[in-house]
Amino acid sequence: MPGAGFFAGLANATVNASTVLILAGLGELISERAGVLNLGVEGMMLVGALTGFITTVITGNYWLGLGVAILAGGAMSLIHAFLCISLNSDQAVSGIMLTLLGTGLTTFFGNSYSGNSVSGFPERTLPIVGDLLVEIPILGPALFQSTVTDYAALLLVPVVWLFLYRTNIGLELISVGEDPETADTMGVDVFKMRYLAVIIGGALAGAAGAHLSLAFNQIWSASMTAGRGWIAVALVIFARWRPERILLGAYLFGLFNALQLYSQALDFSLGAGTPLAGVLNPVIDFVMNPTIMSTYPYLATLLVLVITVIRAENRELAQPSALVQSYSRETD
Amino acid sequence: MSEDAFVRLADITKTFPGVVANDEISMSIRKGEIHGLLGENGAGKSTLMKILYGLYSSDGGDVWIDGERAAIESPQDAIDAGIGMVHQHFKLIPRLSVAKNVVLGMREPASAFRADGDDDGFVSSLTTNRLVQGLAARFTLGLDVPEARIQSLADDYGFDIDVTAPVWQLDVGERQRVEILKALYRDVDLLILDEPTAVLTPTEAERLFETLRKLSDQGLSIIIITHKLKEVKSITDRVTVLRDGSRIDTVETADVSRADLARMMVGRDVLFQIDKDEVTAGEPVLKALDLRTDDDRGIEALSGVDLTVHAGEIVGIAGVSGNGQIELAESLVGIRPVTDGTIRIDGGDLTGAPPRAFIEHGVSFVPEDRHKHGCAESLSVMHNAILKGYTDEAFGDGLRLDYDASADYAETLVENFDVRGVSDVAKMQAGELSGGNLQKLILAREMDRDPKLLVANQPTRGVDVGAIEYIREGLIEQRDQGTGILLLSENLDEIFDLSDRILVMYEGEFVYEVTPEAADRRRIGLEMNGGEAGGAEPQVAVDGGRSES
Amino acid sequence: MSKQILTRRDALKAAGGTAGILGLAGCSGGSSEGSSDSTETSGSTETAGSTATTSSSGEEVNAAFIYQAEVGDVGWDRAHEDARQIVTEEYDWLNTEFSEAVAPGDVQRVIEQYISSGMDVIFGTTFGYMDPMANMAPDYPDTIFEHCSGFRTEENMGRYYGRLYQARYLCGVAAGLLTESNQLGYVAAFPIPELIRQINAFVEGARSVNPDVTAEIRWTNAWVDPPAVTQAVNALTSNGADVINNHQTTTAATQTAAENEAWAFTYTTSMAEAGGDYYGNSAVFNWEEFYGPTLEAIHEGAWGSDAYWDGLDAGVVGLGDWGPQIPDDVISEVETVQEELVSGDRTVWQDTQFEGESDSFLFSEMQSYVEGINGEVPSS
Amino acid sequence: MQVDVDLEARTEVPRWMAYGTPVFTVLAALSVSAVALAALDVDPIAAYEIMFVQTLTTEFGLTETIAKGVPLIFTGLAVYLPLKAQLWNIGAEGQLFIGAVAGTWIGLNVSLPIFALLPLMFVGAGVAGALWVAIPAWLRAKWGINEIITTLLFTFVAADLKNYVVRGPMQAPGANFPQTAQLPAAGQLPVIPGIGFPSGIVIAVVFVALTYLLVNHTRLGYEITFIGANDRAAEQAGMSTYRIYLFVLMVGGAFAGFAGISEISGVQTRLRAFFAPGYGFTAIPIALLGRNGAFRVLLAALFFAVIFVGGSSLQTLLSVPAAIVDIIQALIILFLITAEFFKRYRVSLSLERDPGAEPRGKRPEGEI
Repeated sequence: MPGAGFFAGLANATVNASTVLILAGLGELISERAGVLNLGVEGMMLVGALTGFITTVITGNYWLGLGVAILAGGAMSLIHAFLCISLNSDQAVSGIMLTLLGTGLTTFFGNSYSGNSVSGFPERTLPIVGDLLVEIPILGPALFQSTVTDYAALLLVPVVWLFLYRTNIGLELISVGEDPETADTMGVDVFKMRYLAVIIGGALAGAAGAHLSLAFNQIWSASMTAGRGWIAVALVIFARWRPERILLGAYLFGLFNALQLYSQALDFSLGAGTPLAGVLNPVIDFVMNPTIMSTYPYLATLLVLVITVIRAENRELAQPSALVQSYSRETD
Repeated sequence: MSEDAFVRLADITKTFPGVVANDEISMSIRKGEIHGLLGENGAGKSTLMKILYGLYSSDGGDVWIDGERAAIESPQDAIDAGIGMVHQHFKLIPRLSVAKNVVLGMREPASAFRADGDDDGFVSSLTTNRLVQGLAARFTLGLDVPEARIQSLADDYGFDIDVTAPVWQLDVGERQRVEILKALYRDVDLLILDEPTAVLTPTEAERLFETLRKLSDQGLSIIIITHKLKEVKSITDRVTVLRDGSRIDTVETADVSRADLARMMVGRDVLFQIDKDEVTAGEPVLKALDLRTDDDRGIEALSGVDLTVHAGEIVGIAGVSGNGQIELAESLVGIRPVTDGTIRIDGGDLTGAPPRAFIEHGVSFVPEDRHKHGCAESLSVMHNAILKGYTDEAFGDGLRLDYDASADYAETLVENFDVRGVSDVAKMQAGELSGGNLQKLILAREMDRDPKLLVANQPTRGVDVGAIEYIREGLIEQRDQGTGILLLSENLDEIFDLSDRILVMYEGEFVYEVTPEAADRRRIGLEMNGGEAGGAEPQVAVDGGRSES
Repeated sequence: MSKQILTRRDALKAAGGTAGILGLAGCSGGSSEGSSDSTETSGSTETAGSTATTSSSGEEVNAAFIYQAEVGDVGWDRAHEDARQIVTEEYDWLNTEFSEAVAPGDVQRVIEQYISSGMDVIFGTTFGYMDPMANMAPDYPDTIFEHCSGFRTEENMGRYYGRLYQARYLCGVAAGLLTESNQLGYVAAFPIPELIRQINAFVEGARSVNPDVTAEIRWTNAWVDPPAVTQAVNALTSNGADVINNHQTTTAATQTAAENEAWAFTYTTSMAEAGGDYYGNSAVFNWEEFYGPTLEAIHEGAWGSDAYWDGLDAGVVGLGDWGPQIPDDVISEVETVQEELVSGDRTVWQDTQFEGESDSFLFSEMQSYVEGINGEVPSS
Repeated sequence: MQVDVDLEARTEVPRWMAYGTPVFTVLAALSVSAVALAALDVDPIAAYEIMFVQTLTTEFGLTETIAKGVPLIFTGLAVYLPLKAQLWNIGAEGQLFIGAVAGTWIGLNVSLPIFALLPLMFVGAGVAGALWVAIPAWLRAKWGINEIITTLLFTFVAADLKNYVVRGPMQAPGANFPQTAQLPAAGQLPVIPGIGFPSGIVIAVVFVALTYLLVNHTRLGYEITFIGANDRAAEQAGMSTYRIYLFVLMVGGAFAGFAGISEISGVQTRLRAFFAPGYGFTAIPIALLGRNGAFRVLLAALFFAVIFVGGSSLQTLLSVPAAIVDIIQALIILFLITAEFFKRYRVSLSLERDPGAEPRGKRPEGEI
């Protein structure tokens, strides 16, 4: 039966798997809070991952790599912003096509880098108190023996919360996602705010990509995001557009993801003498089959979403009212 | 123009495709005056004010403020110039608190960074640094000081509002007060109100007027857009009348009579008198007993209501908005589940039945918000015309829906009910119709079915004069044909003009019943506010609403 | 890697077409692991002698290569692409084209286009192309089809594969010698026979030199998902594994293993760079050892439909370069075992439940672990 | 002095513009792509000649375009119909998987002549696709749970389930390869005799026509349209959003199921574990470009098919890397969606002080 080591490993894997989702999810959340759906997260993550990687290969400086990744993700999202905000193009089509574009660009330009590795962000403990914190059983190493990007993702959750709910820019950003016309009459620059939100979203997607290629994996591999950008989009809905719930969702998803790999060593089948072993063992085999288990992160996310929505009181207030609505003064 | 003009509009021109909305309009506003902007819907009042507020830019003409030419290209410019506007459709964000709605766009920094911080020395020199101030304006948000100030403003003008409550919890009157607070908070010198009483009860309207008088006494200039002559007479100092995009005249209110104003506004003598025959009420078409239901927040909104409507009578429900009228109307047409009680329509028990059953039993409904509930703006006039009747055999057999027949039917409705501005019923979107014509279309659709019961909630709200006349006549005509009509209106004149019986609703119950002949307006005003005196002057003059237009 | 290629290419030149003929003899060599029964499956015909004359001797040969994925710098398609480049440079009578990212559902169109643009031979390198190629072959008798990793053949369609498990076995030998915890870890993609065969061979190799070794497998359910691979490696090393082998076309496993101070082995192409000091070796394909002779046979007009499944002896599989820290005695032990395998003194499956099984069984039916692997092949 | 962009909404779209703008924007996309092609030493003119002219003028190109178009038409409809009711079926790909699994199972396990077996396979695939989306549909209809997230998550689950059954219960006997046995001849869609087009196109066109009739000529279609335009008003008129949401999503699921089985039955002849054509995702732009009618969905699907087939030819005939083809495809669509904007607005650049970027157009409320 699993011991402390198993749970420590599981905790570590959960935290590790969640960082990329937190970063990309928070970015998507900011963009959607301003009313712009961005389905190009996957493509922006790939662009961030590759540009960060190439920069680090060339300069040897992973900080520079991260910076370039953030800029690249932001630049990519600028296309989305221009199409959706300035030209009122369809947000869903633009996003999906940017994912295709990002995949194509990174596959092409990343080709000659896919065997390389870099020495990226090392795992560190926090200064002064770090050594003590790592001693905490099970969770210590998971939370306090991490890369800078892991810490940054965690830190970003309260930062984004404060930004949205405790700053003027955040207030204006939310207002353009709720009712751009009203925001406009209050002197808020709707276009500027939406551009800002979309670019922050893209920049965070770029950072999420760089986390993969510079901290988590420290390699480049085509399509290395493997669908995580889509999970980030789903997480925002799961989180009902609240940053603190992004953390929850990312951990939940990460946990079930890790469970799939970590539980493969465990044998739950019943001994030959146990009653009903003949009936239960095929069921257990099915339930514990790795392919079946890889559906659990999705099912768990779904289940929690359903439960919270059904139990929530103000279902309608969750989604930004003007999500996916383009704005121009003429529609007054 | 007068020399003490505070704001001067000079030769403002604005055209929309096919329409000259403002044709070289000039007017001036004095400091501390209440200035009425009077005109029918479509006369160009809102357009002119939207230009002044920076929402539209003019094709020609200038705005002068305090003797200087002002370039107002956005609402922010207007705000900076000291202009505030309370829009007819409130510009509030329901999810945010009152305070956040008020300070939105003001960039109030956290209190530590406020310029009026009283500790001096190093800390103060740091916090008053320009860069720090700039950052603080963006990356902090201080609500303590603003909340206190909003609260004290609210107290000054007798607004009972919790500044930390989210706006979605407030009723219409409260929301309007938030809108006024938004302007006051910005220390405006000129406040524009676009049809501010459209959503208010007489008592609330009077409270609003008191507030406005107080504000003008303090030197604030106020423009009220309205088409109600009574209001103009009772509150304004001067009035500018617009018609068809042109300014007809600007006069001292005291110098003119209502009849003069009406003539200036409409361009002809207005006679609005409803010929209402006595009709003996028939069998009851609606019998509701001990009706209870909740509002959207799950709070009880109807607390045991008994109501009977007979064939051929109009029952008017008066009341301040938010006292359960919407819930009553919605439960009587089957779209809001009742928690208790029974509903019988034309003898059949329809308690708990789906909306379709109500429709099939001859219930028609004109919802309060025609855009949200009454139509699909993005669909054609035809689509909207057959909304209630699309299952009828006349529109095809079996699964098939005959759009040719539907179009013919829509044409007939448009013609018979004088819906204007429709070129092709199958192509023109309902949303492109003006408010009055859209309402006429909805009423046409509901009345053309010869319903047993018609529930009409605020049928003439936000509708221009001509249409109001038409709609009211239509309701009477329908009554004469034997339809039982339940009329919910916050316009007391309308209630008096049309109803055979009047019920006053307060906090989810009927508190008073009377016939219009026997009614005392003062008493009704009191009952609408829970029967307490509350300083309710009978703001409706004895000669009544006839002259409203 | 480069050193080995040079030697192979020298050998290629020296042997001329002979190597190809030998290669085509395939299964009859002493290297064959299974008993020499027919590898025929699913009613495929194997007429080793029949020849489809396409280009008579001396004419140019046009060959098209079709890959399922985009050619990256590592992995399955890269190995084929490297070989294509080698043979293209090698023979001045040879022109080659390639298409990447071709899904099985699209391959028929691509092949038709190649044929109409004058291609004499089509190499399809993924299992999913088998049916479309076998279905098309009779319709295009003048074109030669060669399909990698499947089991169907036609008059003008051959199939080919390499016994990569032999190289995995060699990696296992090294792993058995290197491990201190006696625990091996293996990150795998999907539980199909090809992967199970390689896992078994790897563990068998380790146990041949270190009977105490046990191994754990992690299935990631993806061919390419570097973060999942990293997680799997972490899971394995946290359970005590100090040698990791991997079956996903990414360098994530070698790189994460190195971070966790575990020896790393991998496959298809050499990944020494990512592994650093903890890199062991890679079981690699040297497809030019097949493409070269096959194309020469076509050039000579001597090609015949065949089922090619050769291994270490033909050089079509082998090891890459050793990592910098592997002790010399480990290397020399592995080389000894390699010689034994080539000479037939040792077979991979001796003393296992698979000893004496036919090639057909080894190729398509192996569905259980050898001793020493924890758990069972995921049932489905 | 500054450059100002002045926008003016058009009251009427000139005829040449309605058709000319998409063409113009596609040309703009191709010009941008031409730079990339030229950088790869590929003659752009030759490339586009191959990509479009050859694809559209040769029998081979047309046949392949139609073959590729069939599943795209079906998935396009699978997204289009729910979109009519303002629901987003992001998970057509998952419904396609499940439809493929069910249809293939029937094809392998039921012994019937072709005229009975093929319809049965399609029905089975459709029912399976419909049932697969039933849970997200119910969650949306009953609880208002966002269908974008649920259908997307269900797609990931469907992919794993498909991989599982293809390696397990449905794996071809004899060999342990992750694929089913080959469908019997009776379970394979034939080609149309004479012209050689895949017969799936006939079924697809029939369903396009049926969808057109449903949406444009039935009461149900009216309800769908009205609910899509204003669900609250529709409910007040007695329409059941519950029923309609279930209906459109489940019919959409059935269409996606058809896409799955048409691809297996018509092209692949057996289901493989790694079957993931992506048609369900491509369907989203297809449905959006074709949202004004089922026949436009058909055209949009065929347009995408041309891009795919033509793009693939670029690779085979000119050795353009696959990734570049992806990039060209993405650029074409990105440029195309800007066309709407230029149709709706007249843009003029001015170099003087702008009188205010004043958007004119829709008349303000209250104007006649």
